[in-house]
Order: sequence, then structure tokens, then C-alpha cells
Amino acid sequence: MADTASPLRSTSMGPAFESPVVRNYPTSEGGNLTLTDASATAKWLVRADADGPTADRLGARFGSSQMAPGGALVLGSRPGEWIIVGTPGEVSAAVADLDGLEAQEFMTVLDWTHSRAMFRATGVSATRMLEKVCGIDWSDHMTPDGAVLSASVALTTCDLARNDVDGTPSYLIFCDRSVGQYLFDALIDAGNEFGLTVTASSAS
Amino acid sequence: MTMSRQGVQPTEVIDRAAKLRFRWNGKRFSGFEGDTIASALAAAGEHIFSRSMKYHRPRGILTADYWDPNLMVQVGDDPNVRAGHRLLESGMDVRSQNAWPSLNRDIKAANSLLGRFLTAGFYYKTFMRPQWLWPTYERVLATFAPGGKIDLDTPHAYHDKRYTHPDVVVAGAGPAGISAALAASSAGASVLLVSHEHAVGGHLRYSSDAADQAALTELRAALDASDVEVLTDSTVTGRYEDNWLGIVQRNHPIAVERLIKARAKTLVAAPGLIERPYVFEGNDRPGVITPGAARRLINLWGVKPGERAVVFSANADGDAAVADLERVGTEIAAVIDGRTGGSVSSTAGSSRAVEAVMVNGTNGAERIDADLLVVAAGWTAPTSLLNMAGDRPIYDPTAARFFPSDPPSNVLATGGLAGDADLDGLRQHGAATGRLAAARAAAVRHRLQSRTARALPVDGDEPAWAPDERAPLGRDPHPELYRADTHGMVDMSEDISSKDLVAAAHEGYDSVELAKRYTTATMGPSQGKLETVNTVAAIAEARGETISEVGTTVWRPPYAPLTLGALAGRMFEPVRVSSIQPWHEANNVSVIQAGQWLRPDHYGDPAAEVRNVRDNVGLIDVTPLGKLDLRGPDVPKLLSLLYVNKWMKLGVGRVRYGMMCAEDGVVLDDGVTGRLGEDHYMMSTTSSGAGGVWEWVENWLQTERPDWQVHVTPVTTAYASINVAGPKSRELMSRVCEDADLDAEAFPYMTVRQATVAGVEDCFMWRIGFTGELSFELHVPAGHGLHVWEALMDAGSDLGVGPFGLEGQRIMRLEKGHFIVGQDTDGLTLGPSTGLWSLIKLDKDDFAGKPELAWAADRSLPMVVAIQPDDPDVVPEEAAQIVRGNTNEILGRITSSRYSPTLNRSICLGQVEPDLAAGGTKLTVLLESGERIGATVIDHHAHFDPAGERLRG
Amino acid sequence: MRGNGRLGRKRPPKYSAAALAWKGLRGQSWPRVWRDCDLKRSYDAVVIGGGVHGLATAYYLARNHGMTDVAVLDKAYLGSGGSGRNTAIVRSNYLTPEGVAFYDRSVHLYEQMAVELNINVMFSQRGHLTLAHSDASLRTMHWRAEVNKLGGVNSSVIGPDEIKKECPSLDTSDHPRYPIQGALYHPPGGVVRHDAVVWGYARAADHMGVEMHQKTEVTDILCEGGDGPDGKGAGGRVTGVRTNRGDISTPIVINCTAGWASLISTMAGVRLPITTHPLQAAVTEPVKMFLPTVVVSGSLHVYVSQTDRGELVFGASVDPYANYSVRGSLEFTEGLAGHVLELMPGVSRMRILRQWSGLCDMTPDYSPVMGHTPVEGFLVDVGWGTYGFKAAPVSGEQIAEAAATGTTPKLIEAFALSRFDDGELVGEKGAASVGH
Amino acid sequence: MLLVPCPNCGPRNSTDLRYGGESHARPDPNTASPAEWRAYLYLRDNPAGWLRENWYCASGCRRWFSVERNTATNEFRDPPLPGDKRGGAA
Repeated sequence: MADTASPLRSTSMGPAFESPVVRNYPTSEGGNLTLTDASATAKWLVRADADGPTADRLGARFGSSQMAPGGALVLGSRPGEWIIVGTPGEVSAAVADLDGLEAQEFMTVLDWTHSRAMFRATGVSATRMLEKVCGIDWSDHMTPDGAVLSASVALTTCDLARNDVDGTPSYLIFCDRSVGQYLFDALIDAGNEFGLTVTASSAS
Repeated sequence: MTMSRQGVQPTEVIDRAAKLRFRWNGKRFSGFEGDTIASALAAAGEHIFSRSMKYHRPRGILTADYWDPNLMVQVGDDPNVRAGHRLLESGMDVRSQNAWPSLNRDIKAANSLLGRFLTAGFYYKTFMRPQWLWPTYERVLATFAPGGKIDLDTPHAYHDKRYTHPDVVVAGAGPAGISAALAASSAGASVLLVSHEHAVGGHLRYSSDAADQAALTELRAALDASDVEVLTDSTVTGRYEDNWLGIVQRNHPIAVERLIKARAKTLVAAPGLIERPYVFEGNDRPGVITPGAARRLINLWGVKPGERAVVFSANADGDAAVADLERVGTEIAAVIDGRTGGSVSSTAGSSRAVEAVMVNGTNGAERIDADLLVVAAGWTAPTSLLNMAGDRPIYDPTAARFFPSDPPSNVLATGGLAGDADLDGLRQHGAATGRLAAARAAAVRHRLQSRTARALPVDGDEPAWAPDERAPLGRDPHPELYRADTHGMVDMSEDISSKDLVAAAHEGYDSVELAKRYTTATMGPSQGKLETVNTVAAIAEARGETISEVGTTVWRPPYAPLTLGALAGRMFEPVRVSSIQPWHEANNVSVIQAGQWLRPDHYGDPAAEVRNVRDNVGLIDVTPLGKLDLRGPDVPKLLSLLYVNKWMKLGVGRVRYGMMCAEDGVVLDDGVTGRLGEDHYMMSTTSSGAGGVWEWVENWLQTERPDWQVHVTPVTTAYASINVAGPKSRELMSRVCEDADLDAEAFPYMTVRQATVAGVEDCFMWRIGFTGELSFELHVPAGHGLHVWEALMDAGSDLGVGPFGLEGQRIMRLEKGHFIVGQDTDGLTLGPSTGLWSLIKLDKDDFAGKPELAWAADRSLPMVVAIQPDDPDVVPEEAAQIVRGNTNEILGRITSSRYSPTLNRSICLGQVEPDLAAGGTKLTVLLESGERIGATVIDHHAHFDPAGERLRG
Repeated sequence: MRGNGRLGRKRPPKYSAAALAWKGLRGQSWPRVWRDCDLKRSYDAVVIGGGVHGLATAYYLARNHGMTDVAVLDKAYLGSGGSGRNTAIVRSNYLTPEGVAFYDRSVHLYEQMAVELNINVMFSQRGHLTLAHSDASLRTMHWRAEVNKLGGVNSSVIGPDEIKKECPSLDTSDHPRYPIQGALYHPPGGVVRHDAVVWGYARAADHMGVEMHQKTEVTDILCEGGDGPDGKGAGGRVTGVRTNRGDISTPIVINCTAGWASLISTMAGVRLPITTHPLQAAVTEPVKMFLPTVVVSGSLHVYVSQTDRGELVFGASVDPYANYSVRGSLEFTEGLAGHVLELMPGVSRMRILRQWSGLCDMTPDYSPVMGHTPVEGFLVDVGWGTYGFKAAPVSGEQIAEAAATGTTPKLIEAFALSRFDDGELVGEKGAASVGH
Repeated sequence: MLLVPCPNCGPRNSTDLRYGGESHARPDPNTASPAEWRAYLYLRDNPAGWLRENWYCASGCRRWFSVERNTATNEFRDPPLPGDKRGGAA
């Protein structure tokens, strides 16, 4: 996934994507934790048998993730469910790669971009921040780089993926769009004690 | 008792260069950095810290630590602060509790004179008559409530929590606990070591023995060099299922108190032992202290506890106290040895201080003048964490304390809780325990990793559960010293004497639990840490049984009290908003809470909003409406199974209303579902039902019909949903909609079309109308919701377009007689009660609730009907009861009511008995004011446009 | 004092201030509050469960129906179950006319209890506020108030200003996430000293000859003529009970075992619409009095009152999954604290001292199951869920009447087990929420 | 906090799941007598011991599964079996 923060437009002519994160945040420097609103990232949902041809084509099994050849990131978010994220081009390429599979098994694909907010938390303190709002064991052996899971974060059900950047812990956090502003603020509150840099809405 | 600060002690923890000023009951005092509140006050010569609960007796230092029942003070707005533990801070405003008008002169001390009447449970035996006086008695009794004061303006400050998943948690940081932590860490485990005290080291901290100090230095250095995470001034407050631990951290740099929730693979319980007071007459007089208190005062804070002491010693701690006292110049008047039969029968003196001690020593009974009595009578094993793990500790009379019996194998005890040994023996047992804990944690970790999809794969078989091959600790003999030959206080917090307990047992409250409840012994703030064993002993004595026969009481969590603030942490209250929320907020919206959602209720004048919809066109943001995307060839079968009506023949582009009932026939939800494509449907649900219906659908698909090919995806927040309603809605829509024919014939009522709206592709438009007007329900990809809303507002300005909120919608739906599930129906309303009999298709093979709905035909069910008050200006309250004439017999109730700006009259929906459901039936409605009014059932649910001409338009 | 001293038993001394003073002056002690009896081989009736329901039933059997050859059996000690673990709230502001009439009778009996039983049960009618934080919940409060008024119960809906007056510690501003919109105010509601009720019924029943047997566990119910194995089940009748201390023959067995109700009923071959869930409670350290009323919030799942000792006592809703373990959980206290602080942010520095739990017998319609069963002589007084304590006096009175007369008293007709066969559930389900 | 063994996600905190109650078969809606149907709706074994029951992994994989748990000790019989009959639907 080259750039999760590039704006998405539904058509070349259409209006700009509106992020669920609408507040402005003072930009701070330093700190070892960055929180980015990446809601504009394209996200597609693929459903098929957990062990069928689609699963084989996508590669990532439940609980793990994999980079698709075209650069999109494929997350095995549930048994028989995958989230594909990336730029519109990357995601389109990954979805196009599934063409023909619907003839082999019951498989559906859904554009989920507008359904989910997406944030990225990066930094050596990112794990400590998550430990304040989520009861999952984030240690390296239970949640290694590439791990994918769903869990409650600050009382909001989220899909989560560990997707380290250059060896630094980094997490992707997906939640219902309508609760996105709330969760973004909750993460900021949790991260402040570690010195947090907020990257405001990428689409603004 | 004269306490004073002495010269520098080698082991002291105070920084004499850092003077801290504070107030005690309004007067200025000072202490040093490292002092506790109590040590600073003691150093300044204070010796009364509180008054007792019932008799208001003066109380002084007993144990000089966290558990000291006599050292509860108020610090600013913080009540019940443990002055024996809380570190002194500059500027503290410390006050005594439970004394009026002052600590030194307390009027309620007169209660002491009434002691013989105020026996335990006395209040059960009096104040019964006259009954009308009881509330007055009660108010007086309530003034005896002990404890501090809360300040209602105290803010809920920063208290964020933390989760952690260490391999091993060690509760207690004495030599055994530290050794366990170090050994577990060396064995590769991640370890969290939790020290209740401000520094690790346990009893070594206040030992003046050179070997102890050398060991302490060594252990601390080893910890510093290890990977062990150390928490000080923190307590493992509870052990819950599967080693879920609550840990309160009282010294977090930015949180007032932090609750840490740890899932430990193994727990090592190493809390040490708690000194047990001795029961004799006058044992609560200021000047009676434990050896630990004496040694802490001397060695940690350089405070001399008294000038002339009697030491009653039944163990090495008592002996060590003698040495420490002598070192600081306290005259030892006598040492009474409890191991050879010596005992203390009472103290003498004023209520405020010990002046003499009556002892039975080697010289027989004698009176010894002293201002200090140090009593080393033995220990209580704080088995709380083991109890919480399900263990029932067993009493050993030769060692005079309880020991673990059979805790679960992921909970291991070490240190004093497990037995006795010299320092090396404790360290060895601790280390062996740490190694065992690490080995068992490795097996747990292997299992967790192998069962968790996301985890790193593990190699090899799960390690065997390591056997417990630790050499057990010994049990030093100790005399059973529960009560001397006189009675005294058993529970200092509650003012319960051994006499009270004996009396309670004789009255028949002779099981420990009954006696506890009757006397309130052990129920106070020290939670039985000091009192429990003495209580059990008193009951056993009264019954002529042994402690083992009487058994013990169950220690309940938490081990140490923790604040509501820490438990609450940050309050997570998710807030949901639609993408159009910024527009609402900029346009004077009045918001209503609907579950987690914030929704527009109105924008100033709901009646005007209604009129605008009826006359022109209005927009409402209905994003919270539940939406499920359903795909697959078996969707029609699923719909037929979940709705009461038929779905097999719904054409592409068509929309149908459906009602869902639970298996008991009760209305569960309703909404419309449309067929968007060959194998593609969108189901709408009520806003509040969105989550529940999704689970309901998944439940049926996964468990009853796993072979069906259906994929369900909640898309409620994927779309911003906008209802465009009113006679001019088609005109407005035609201005923004580029690629769909909106003509009534091309796009009729109850159909759905895909369209590009205001430049946004992939919008869905539904021709449906809850308001009863011509309307288009737009579902716009949420990332463009605000854009489309604003485009509609711009495009329709000349049409009079305006927003309307939930209140306007509620009025209009009521005018149309649409019921709301959960408001006009309740938890017992069966499908047919809604009046939609014809919707229910009993000829379908199967659907949820079918049998109950079939049998409902033979039952007499209340019915939902539309009602109009005879006086059009009276709007009965929602909840007003429908009664029979002037009687109080309830025949139904009003479930919805509003004044209709369209009809200029009040309108209602209600539930009534079936024989009242026919149109034209006259009803009596009882208003909240008590007035009874006439009302009439009307023929249709719809008060307005019953033929539905407007919405079909 | 061993032996079955039913005949010629000397009336024990009455409790009063004068007696306290006299005994205090003379240094005399009080006699046993109830006798320690040998277990007989037969009784006219056996009550299983020595909690407040079982003891009240035995008391009314003796007092109202002259049945004194009655044994109350408890596997532990008297009041060891829910009776001593509840939060002692009494109220009658229910939703259905059946519920209102029933609980109103109970409040009335509580009002008389101290005098009738000659023990101070400390019934403190300090008022009971049920807060509403949403439109829907406010509507339900209005509904309850209207039904209450028709049943003659003092109950009304009040707004935030009046709430603030009744209970100044509540945050009635619009700052909380779910602001308080109103409350159902029920002045006769309050709290009772629960243990005193247990001991009072036991002592009074003992005076009339009823025997209390602690540490006596029922291991089977003996039946004949039923359609199941061993003569159990529908159509049969009860002949006795088997205990850890031997068999007892009796024609009447009354199941008053709350959380263990299913296990006991199964012994008679009667299946119940009940699942057992722990209900937790907690208490704080004492502070000076500041909370004058009982406060309940259904939306926030919490109820709280301050005892005369100054402690806050809290409860919430039952644990989410069925089980028979009475260990507390951390998530319970966390949730509780969060919700209490939303109502009263000022108590943030108060400390939780102790938590515990009891077992509740939950029914599908939040109403009890009372009266006769398909097994003759086997009566149930179960399904009390989270509101058994407040119903104890009236339940004892009514179930005693049912047992003694073989009829079903009008006040409990709606609560018959047979309603589940007929699908005629009680409407308390209509407003399902925490309602203490 | 009980650890519930989700067959997909692994052991998870019980607050991550929704309890679905006793497992029992749904009677044929076309032939069930009122007594049978209402027994399905309302009557429960409610044992103090091993119980087959349903859980929904609400915060995790969103799958219903069936598992045996001892209601007296809260011990799960491992490993759990995926897929079984639904709980009471009332």
C-alpha cells in the first residue's frame, strides 16, 4: 500500500470526499507517536468461503494480511471476509484480479470506503496508546506485524491491523464512519501522555 | 506516649533537607519528604489521630501502615485517606474525621458511658415504637456515620486505565516476591512486580539488621538490571476469572489513580503477613502499637515511638522491636514473653494515653508504668487473592495462622503467606516459585498462541504443565494469642469488642457470617485485615469450638479499596453523527439523543417544519435508519423467514414494507426492503433496531440456515440518508438528479432507483414516505452526504425547501397513523395487535414466530388504534391511561400523541382492549392532571389522507 | 434449649429500649433468637430455603393459618442467599396493575413489620427516584406513574429542578452524555435493614413453633403418581424430601430457593422458565450523609443509596451469562463506577470497599412464578429475579395462603406457572429495564 | 473477566461476546403443539454444571458458536465446537 492518505474521489468530476473527522487539531512537533486520519483511503470488502478459490487468490487468511501485487493491502478480517485498502487504483487492481471467481463460488464484493473511518497510529508508543483503550494483547508474539483482528476500542467495535512502517509499530484502525470523530478524539486523549502528533484530515 | 524525631537513621527514607509544610486541623505543621502524613504528625508529637465510630474514643497509631484502622484522615476533598501510608505533600490540608467539635474534645465521647446499653445489634431491639418517631431516630443515628466528607464539586479527574498481558504478575515485593520476579524474568517470562509499599523490599526496608540491608541493596540492584516492570505504591486489588487482575496504581505521574487490568498467565501471591492485634482491655488506647509500627517509625522516619515501653513479644519481630527501641533510647520497662506464657491483661491510663500496663509475666501479675506498649501477638495471612481464586485456606493451630490449601495451579503463593524461613530460605522459595510460574506461563502462552489466528505460529507441542517441585517452607510454631484474660476491642474501625461477639454468639448469631452481620465486625474500612481472625477466634471461644471448626469468612474483593474514579476511568460514551451534522450545527439545530446518535429534533419550530413539508418540500437527515446490504441468491428465502409477509416475488426495483416478529410473536422491528439488483437487496430497519436486527439475521443464517448463500453487511453509516418530502419534492429532485426519470409512472411509489445526485454516483432513491407526503428517500455515499444536502438546499431555495427534524417527522407519521415499534408497541405486543393482520401470511412454510401468530387468532389481544380526543385542543400525555368510565379499571393507554398543525386538532395512537378497537368507540382518557376526557376511536390508523393519495402522487 | 418446644413454650422477652436498659444495668444476656431443634421425620409442611421468602412463608403459615408444624430447611445459614446480598430497596411503583397491587401490599406489610415482629427493621421511607435519560424512558416513567396512581400508589414524574431539590448530589445539568430529563418519584420507596427482616421473621416464626434447620440440604424431593421417573412430574404428588440429615415425610413442599429454584424444582420433575444469573453489588467506605434518597437509573444500569452507616451501596443489572458462581467481577465495579460518576461526579474520590454477588432466578417476563404446580403439594415461590427482597412479606403471606388452603389467592393469579403454557406473560416485560 | 474460547479468534474477554443462552433445537413450527413451542420459548434446564450454550463473538469474528461450560465453575470444555442450534428467540 503506497499511500493510505491520498484523497479518494468517487468520480473524476465528483465532489471531494468528506472525512468523518471534521475538527481541526493543533499541529504539534516532536513526540514519538503520530495519529493520522486516513478515512479517504479506498476500502473494499470481499466475502467468500474462508477456504475457497477467493481465499487462495487473496492469500491472506483470517488474522493475517498480505500485500497484493498491485500494491493494495489485503486484510483477512474475519473468516471468509477480507478488507482491501489502498489508493483507488490499487484497490481496483486487486478487485479486478478477483474477476471470474464468482463463477467458481459464492463471492461478493462491496465498496466499503464510505462505511468505515480509517486511522493510522505509528510510533514506538503506539502500542502503549492502544493498551489504554483496547483489551487485546498487543505483544509481538500475539499480535505480530501483519496481524489482523477485530476488537472493541474505547467501546467501539473496530477492525485493526498491525502494519509496521520501517520497523516502527504502526496500526490501522477501522470503525463505523458515524463514530469516527468520537474514536479519533478518544485516541488523541489516550495518546497525549506519550506526546502525540495529529495529522488532520487528509482530505481537507 | 511521647513521640519525637530522632537523629539520622541509616535506613530512613526521609530527606531531611526537604521540609514540607502542611496543616493538621488548621494548625501549621511540617515534615520531610518521604514522611507519611502519620509519621510527620508523630514526629511533631501528635498522638491522637481519630475518634472511634461508636464510642468516639481517641485513637492513635496502631500499625503505622496502610491497614492502620486509626489513621483515616481527610486530605482536602479526599476522604478516608490512609495517613499511615499516604506520603506527605507540601500544602496538604489534613483534617481528622469523625470528631466534633474537635479531635480533642468530642461530645459524642459520652457514648462511652452508655457502652453497656449500646451492645452490638442494640438498634434492632429498640426504636420500634412509636413508629412515627423512627424517621427522627434515623436522622440522629445517621449523624454517627463515620468517615470523611465528600465535596460534590470534586471533578472526575484524569484516570485513564491500562490493559496489560504479562506472563507473570507478582503481587508483593518483599524478598520472596522480588526473588520470584527475578527468577521468572531470568526464565524468559515477562514480569510485572507490584509493590503495595512506596518502595520494594517488604519487611527488609525497616530492618536495622546489616544482613537484611545488604540483601535489600542486592535485590534492588538486581531488579534495576532486569526486565521486570516494577509498580510501586500499587496493589493487586482483585483476582478474577482466568487470572484477570485488577491493579491500582496510586502514584502514576499524570493519573490520580490508574486502574491496570492485567491478564496474567500465572499469578504469584506474595503479600507477606499482616500483624494481628491482641485483644485485652484497653487495647485501643493510644500508645498500644505493633512491633512493625515501632520499627517503621524508628527505621523509616526516625521517630521515637515512646519514652518507656513494655514489649509483649511472642516472636522475632517483637524481639527486633526491643532492639530498635533501645537503640533510639526508649527505656524498656519490661519484656513480656508470650512464648513462655506471659500475657498482657490490660492497660491503664486516661482515655487519651497509656500510662501503665497490667501484665502477667514471670513475676506474676504486676503493674508497670509505661507510655508505650508494643504487642507482637502474631500474624494474619492475607489470603484474599487466594480466596478470590477459589481457595479455602486452612487454619494451622501450631503456627496460629491460615495457610493456602488448594489454589488453582496458575496461582502460586510464596513468602510469609506460604510459610516461614530465614531470609535465604524465603529468597530460595521465591525464586523456585518464580521459575515455576514462568514455566507454567510458557504453557499458557503456547496454548494462547496456537489458538489465536493472528498470533505468531508456535513450534512444537504445548509444554507440559510444570509440576510443583518446590521445597515447601516450614511453619514456625507460634502461640495462639487471640484474647488475653480480659475483653477488648476486636474491630477498632467498628468499635466491636470481644464481649459483643460472645454475646452475639449466645443469642444464636453463632456462624461467622451471622455474627459479622449482626455485630458489623470486619465490615469497616480495614476490611477485616486486622480483625477477621480475632473475630473468628471470639466466636469459636463462645461456641467452645476450635477456629478450624468455626471456619473463616470469605475475603471479598477488592484487597485494598480503590476509588470510583479509578474504576470508572475515562468514560467511553461513543457518539454517532451523520456526515450532515456540521450543517445542522451551523443551522440552529436542537439535538435529540437517540441511543448513541445525535439527531436533529427540530430547528426552532417543528409545527412550521410540518406545514412546510405539507405545503412545499422539506429535508430530514435520517442517516441512523438501519441499513443492511443483502447479497446472494437466497436473500428472498431469508426475507420470507424473517418477515411475516411474502418476499419470493419482489421484482427488481421494487420495495416492500415488512414486519418482523420474534419467535414469541412479539413485534421486533419493521421497515422497507428493496431489491436493487438480481441478487442484491437493501433492508432498512428502525434506527434503534439496526444492531439487533443485524445480529438476528446473522443468527438465523449461521445457525438455522448455514447452507443459504447470503452475505449480510451493515451499511447504516455507509450512506447519508436524506428524506426529501413534500408536494414539491419531485421538482426539487429533478433539479439535482441527472440520470433518472422521476415521473410518477417511471418511478412509482414503492420502487427504488439508482441515480447520480448532485454529481455523486451510486446514490439510491426510494419512493417511500413515512410522512405521508410524496417523498424521495435518498441514500448517498456518506463521504458526499454534506455536499448533496447542501446542493438540495441550494437547488430548492425558490421552492421553499427547509429542514425538518425528528419532531416534525413524528407529528407527520402520527397524522398518517404509522406506529413506531417500541413506542406504540411494547415487549408483549404480538404482530396482529398492530392491525396488520393481512400482512401475516400463515400459508408460508416457515417464518419466525409463525406458531404464535397462528394461535393469536384465537386470543383476545389489545389493539393499536387511532384515537381523537373529543376536545380537539386537549393533547393527552403519552402514557395517559384509558379507563372504564369513572372507575380505575385500565382498558388501554395512549402511546403517541401530538397536536396536528395540519388538522388543527389533537391526534393519538393508543392500545386498547379488543372490544374497544372498532371505529367510533367512545373512550374515557384519564389525563395526568386527574381529569377524565372523552375520546373516539377512528376508523383508520391514519388521521390524515387515509387513502394515501398524497404519497403516491 | 434443644428439643421441639412447640408446646408450653415460654414466650421469650420482648425487645424494647426499657428491656435493653434493664439488661444492660443487670449485665444480663439475651436468649437465643431462634431455637436449635432436632430434625423430625415428618412435618405438615416443609419450606426449602431459609431466606426472607421461606421464613416469611413459614411465619404466615403459622400466624394466619395455624400451621406450626413447619420446618424451614437451609443448606447454609439463615439469610445466606439473596436475603443478605441484596441492596434492600423497597418500592411499589411497578408498571402493571398486577405488579402495583402486589408490591403495594408488600410496602404496607413492611410499614407494619417493626411493630408486628418486634424488631427494628429500620424501614427508611426516604423516597425513590428512577431517573430517565431519554424520551423513551421518560415516557415509560409517565406510564408507570399513571398506573401507580390508579393503583393508589404515590408516584409521579418530576423534572430536573425538583430532582435537584430532592437529591442535590445529582448532576441535573445538560453536561453529561445522557442528561437527566426527569424522574419517577416514589416517596414511600426506601430501604430496609435486610438482615433484620430475616432475623425478625425467623424469631417470630420460632416463637410460634416453626423450626429452622440450618446446614440442612435437600438432595431430592419424593413424589408418587407423576408421569416422570420415580413418580415425579405432572399428575403426581409430593410425599416428602430427602436431606443430608435424612428423609422427611410431608404433604407440602414449598420451593423458596431463588437462584437454586431450577435445581430444586427439577427434583420434583417440574421444569421452570428460569435461568440463574449472578447479581452483583458493592459498597464504599463510609462518608458523612449526603445522599437523601434512593437513586435508580435504568438507562445507566445502576442503583445507589447511602446507608445510615454512611456507605454507598450500589447494584446494577445481572451478569450477562447464566452461572451459579458468586464471585464478583472487575468489569462490574468498573461499569458501576462509571455510571455512578455520570450521575454524581462529586463522588469520584470515594473508595469501593467490598463487592459481592448473589444468585437471581430470572424469568422471561420479569415477574415471579408463584403458586401450585402440576405436582400436587409442590408449590413454588420463585422467579424473583432482582426484586425478591421487596416482595418477601407479601409473597410469604400469599404463598402461605395458597399452601394452607389449596387455592390460588387473587393477588398472585397473574404469576402462575401455567401462564407460560398459555403464552400469557405479565406485562412488566413491557418496560424491561433495571428497576430496583 | 471470563475468557471465552472463540473457535476463530481464540480466547477472548467475555465482554467482547454476547451470550446466547442454552442451546436447544427449534421445534418444527408447523407441527409443534403449544406446549412444545412454549417450552422452546421459555423453559430452560438451567443446570448447575455442564451446559451447552451459544455465544456470539460480537466484537471479533461475528460468528455464533456453541460451547460447553460448567455453570458452577465457569470452566469451558475445550475445544469448543462451532455451529449448533440457536438459543431461545423470545
